[in-house]
Amino acid sequence: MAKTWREWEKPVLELEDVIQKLKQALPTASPEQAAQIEHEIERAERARENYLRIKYSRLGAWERTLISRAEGRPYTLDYIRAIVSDWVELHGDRRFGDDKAIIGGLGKIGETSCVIVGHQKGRDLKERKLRNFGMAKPEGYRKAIRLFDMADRFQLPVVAFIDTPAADPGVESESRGISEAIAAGMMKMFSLRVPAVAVVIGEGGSGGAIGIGAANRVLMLEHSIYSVIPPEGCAAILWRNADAGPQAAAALKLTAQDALELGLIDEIIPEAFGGAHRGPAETAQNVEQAITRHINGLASMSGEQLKLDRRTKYRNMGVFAVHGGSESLPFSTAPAQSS
Amino acid sequence: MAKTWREWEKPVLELEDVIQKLKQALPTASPEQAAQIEHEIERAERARENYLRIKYSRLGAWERTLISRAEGRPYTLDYIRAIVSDWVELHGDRRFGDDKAIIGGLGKIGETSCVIVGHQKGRDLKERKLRNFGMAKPEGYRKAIRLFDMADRFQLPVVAFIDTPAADPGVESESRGISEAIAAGMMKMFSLRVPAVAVVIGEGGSGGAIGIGAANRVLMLEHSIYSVIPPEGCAAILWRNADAGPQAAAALKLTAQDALELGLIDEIIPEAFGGAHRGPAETAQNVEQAITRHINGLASMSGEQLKLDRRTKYRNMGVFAVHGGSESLPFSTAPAQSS
Amino acid sequence: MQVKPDVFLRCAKCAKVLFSKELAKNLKVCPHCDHHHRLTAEERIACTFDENSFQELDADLISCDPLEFPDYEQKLARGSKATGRHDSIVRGIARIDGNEVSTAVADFGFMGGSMGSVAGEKITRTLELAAENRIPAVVFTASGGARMQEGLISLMQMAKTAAACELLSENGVPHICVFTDPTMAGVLASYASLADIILAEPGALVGFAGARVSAQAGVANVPKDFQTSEFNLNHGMIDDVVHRKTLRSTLSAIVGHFTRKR
Amino acid sequence: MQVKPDVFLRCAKCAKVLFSKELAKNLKVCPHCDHHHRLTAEERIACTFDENSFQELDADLISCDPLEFPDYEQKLARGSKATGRHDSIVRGIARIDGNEVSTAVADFGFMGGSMGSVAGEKITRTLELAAENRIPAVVFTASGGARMQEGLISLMQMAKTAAACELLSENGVPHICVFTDPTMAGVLASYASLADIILAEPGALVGFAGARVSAQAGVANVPKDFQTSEFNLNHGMIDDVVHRKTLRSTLSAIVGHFTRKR
Ligand SMILES: [Zn+2]
Ligand SMILES: [Zn+2]
Repeated sequence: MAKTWREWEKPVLELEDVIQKLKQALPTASPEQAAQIEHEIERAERARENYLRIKYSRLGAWERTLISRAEGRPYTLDYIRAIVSDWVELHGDRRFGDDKAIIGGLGKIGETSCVIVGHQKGRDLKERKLRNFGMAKPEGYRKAIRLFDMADRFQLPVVAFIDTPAADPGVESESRGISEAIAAGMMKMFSLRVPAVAVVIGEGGSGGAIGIGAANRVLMLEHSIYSVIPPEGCAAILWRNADAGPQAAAALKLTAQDALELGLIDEIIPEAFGGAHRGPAETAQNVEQAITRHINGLASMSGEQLKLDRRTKYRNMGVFAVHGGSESLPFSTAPAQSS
Repeated sequence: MAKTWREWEKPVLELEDVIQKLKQALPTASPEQAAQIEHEIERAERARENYLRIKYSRLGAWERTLISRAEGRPYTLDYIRAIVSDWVELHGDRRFGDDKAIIGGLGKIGETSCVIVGHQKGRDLKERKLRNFGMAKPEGYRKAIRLFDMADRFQLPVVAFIDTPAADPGVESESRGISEAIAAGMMKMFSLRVPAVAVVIGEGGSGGAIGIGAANRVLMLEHSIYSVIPPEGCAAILWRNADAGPQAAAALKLTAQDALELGLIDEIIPEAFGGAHRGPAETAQNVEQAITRHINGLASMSGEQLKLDRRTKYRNMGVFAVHGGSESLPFSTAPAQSS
Repeated sequence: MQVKPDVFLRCAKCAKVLFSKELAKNLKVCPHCDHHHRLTAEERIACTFDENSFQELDADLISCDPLEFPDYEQKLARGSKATGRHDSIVRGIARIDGNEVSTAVADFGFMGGSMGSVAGEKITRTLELAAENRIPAVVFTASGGARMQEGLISLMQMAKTAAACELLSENGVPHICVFTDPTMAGVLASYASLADIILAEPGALVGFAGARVSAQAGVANVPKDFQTSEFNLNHGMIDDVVHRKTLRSTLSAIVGHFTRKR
Repeated sequence: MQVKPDVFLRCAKCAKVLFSKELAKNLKVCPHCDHHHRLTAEERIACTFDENSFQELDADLISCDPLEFPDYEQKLARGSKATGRHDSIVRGIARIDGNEVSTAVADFGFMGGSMGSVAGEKITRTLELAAENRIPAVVFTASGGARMQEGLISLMQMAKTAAACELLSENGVPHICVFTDPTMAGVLASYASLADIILAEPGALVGFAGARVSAQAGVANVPKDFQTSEFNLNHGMIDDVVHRKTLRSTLSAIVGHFTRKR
């Protein structure tokens, strides 16, 4: 099975390559050649569309994992550029440093000024290193916390974009308390008296994701994933084989569709045909509409109601039963079982 | 003029040395010799007392500066050992490290459980280095802030012991925001809804001191100092001569007596005869009584009143006038002057 | 302490021979190298709280298998057999030198103390009870992290328990946590790190990323004491490392300071 | 900008020859090396706020000499002569793109922008006015620190202004600070660092310990950009370093985000 998005999409990518080359050849072609080339383009584009339709209509958990990590996929700053006006990026945790793997700032979505934070991956090798591959360190979460605090004090809604393989697992991060930073991020979000909307735009990687994800409304892009552990890591532990990623991905139920079914997220935002990377503008528009709709929906709630709404939402997550009993389980979605 | 406490107290220290040696000789002396030795001890002790009485009755700002830094002077942990029960030291700022130059914890003074913080100097060379000579780094102030926060949430009074030459001026401290840490320490104290009492037990060194000193009641030991800048630093800047310390000390009005006269502190706690270092137990008892009295005095105030009391106290500090005018100046203790 | 017929054991650290009775008498701390061996939840309760003061709550909560995850049911059954319990957390109400606390104690023997829905629910209820009754919460952790067999539901237990910590904090009720070996990943990155006071037993493994994750990520230059209690103390992450022999008295003093005022 | 008869100047950094009129047109930023020369309070006000929107308050507050400190009166007189003002802070109410703010601007020309009772009082009133009117506070710093000629009274201005910051924070009113060259010691360690949003001009000196203090303390291994705006940005202490040319629009956007909601 494919191990990367590029490998999995290889046939389409090749077709797209062919189409591009044909189009490049067009201007210098003779009229006869041109007709032929146009015909070929048309055929290739039809093939591409059919291929994409089929490929994207029966995506498994593993395929979605690959797409969620696709290099060409829009990242947080791409969405900010597309849908945010008057953007002012704010830096630093006022304690130790400025983490480039979590960005934050002030900006307007529609007519509403918001505090916006998000994981940021890098596009090229240099930026990827700068962004630490989207793996945030403690100071990233602490910057987010500082901005959440500002949002709360100044009554600005919070919007969080989630896109991280995991929090940074290095010695430095352990030394400065990555665990505490993630935990404090969640706790801070639970204290907010303003609307908070989180959107998983790519990889929702375990603690690294939930550290800025404890929102009133959690939305996921159609081909994003959200998981307690990367499937490869799960495979390495349970199957003693990192190549069992596809198996683990299926077992973990990490797709947006699974998460919605399990009642853990609120909505799936559709992506452009063939994935967000094939239609970033269209996808960004869908994201903007969804965020605006949810922020407006939450606007009627008081600060206390918003806080209670968030607490209750997560309070109700969990599936358990009572041994031999039939206690009513308002917080459980599964039937009582006897062990 | 003497540059160190040891130099300034030399005659007394020598007398004390003589007395000690005489006392050591006593057990092995013949009865005749013993009578003679006892006589000499008596004479020396009388001389010592006279000397101390005279020396300590006309202390200038510089002498008090020297005493406040005396090596034998009791430090924060000495007071804690003497007057605190059920002491539990708490470590760390939960961000970066555990600063040994500011200690903190939970303990009972009298019957009241308190949050206690304080600068800590080192007794010997090794401890002095460990404690960074009582110069705290950002993580020290952030530990204090964490404990202040706990005090506020759990309704425990705050007691702060101040004894620092200054906050740490190194590259590390600048990198991690020593200024922010000090400022945040003050701001946190202004948010407290519990009684806060600060005691300057030795050196109240500028920002490093006020960072944990914005209390409802600020007390100073009889021979402690509190200054916007170390006199040597002031001398170096204004007189271009670090040896002008005594001059600068006098100009800065940095003694407890000056601070009380200027209305900037609330009370002077008497020290044992000849300084706290000659009677640590007696001095500690005076400190305990003063703290207890002030905490009890503040106990009747509500959280909001305590906060307002603190804000108003500092709001009123400052001496200024109105150009050519005679605006009533409730916050000024000086007469209006025309420039 | 549960004392079984006296047998020879080997210290897990120094490998010296120990008598089980003697070890039990020494709170399972090796008399030779001071290694703190893991305690079962029952042992922890016995050596921490006033005699007969512990009253268990929610002993009957059991895990389901909502994802129908491979082998999960068997693992649950094995955990039950090993510990005689339905999941990794034992919770209840107890006293320390007379002062009442709401407590939860993790048992590493049940699926490595991992946090699924039941553990998340029990921790949450422990903190909620503390908030309601305005008594300190005292939690002993011992966990490899979130329970991956419950997938995203387990991850959400991190948020759920963090929300309960926020409730406690908002209500001005103290939250005390004792890290025992090991306290890792999803547990360390949620309610454990949010305690007001954090104590840890000497030498306990305390960290975010498991060895496997770190190895995969190519983490290098690992200090000798990496991810120990002592490492965390030195980096300001915990309040103190406390020997098991003085842990009870330290907890008692802390609970005392926090109880007197309410 | 105050434009005096055109004269030759030298850039304080690159020493290239500049025409005063051209420099003024360029907001006193060197066209060769981008060095941001210090602005007087008047110049700062002119290039920041909507035309004629600034209304000064408390211009008549004057420093006393409560400690009868050697040479203090002469220094005050010299500062007055240099700036035409009674102390180092100019405060008032103004607008940025129509949005009202309470503002204070420091003038380094008055005794190095040092903070004594008058500066402390004016900063405090600036923040109090912002809290009362629920409008953002916008403060431009430029100071060597506390004014030692007022002794402990000056130190207490740190606490006094910090208390005003707390008032602002409690009331949910935004506090924006712009660090200009230099922002040091007692000012950096009080209200300056307590702003919600901190911007800094490029290359400004921003730090706690003055060079003399650091030298006395034997501070070694000083990085090249030590105590600059950029150093502070890299260490997470400020929100951004903003060129003087875009400072106004950045401030306007920030004030806009904070104004729309109230
Ligand atoms: Zn051993
Ligand atoms: Zn230049």
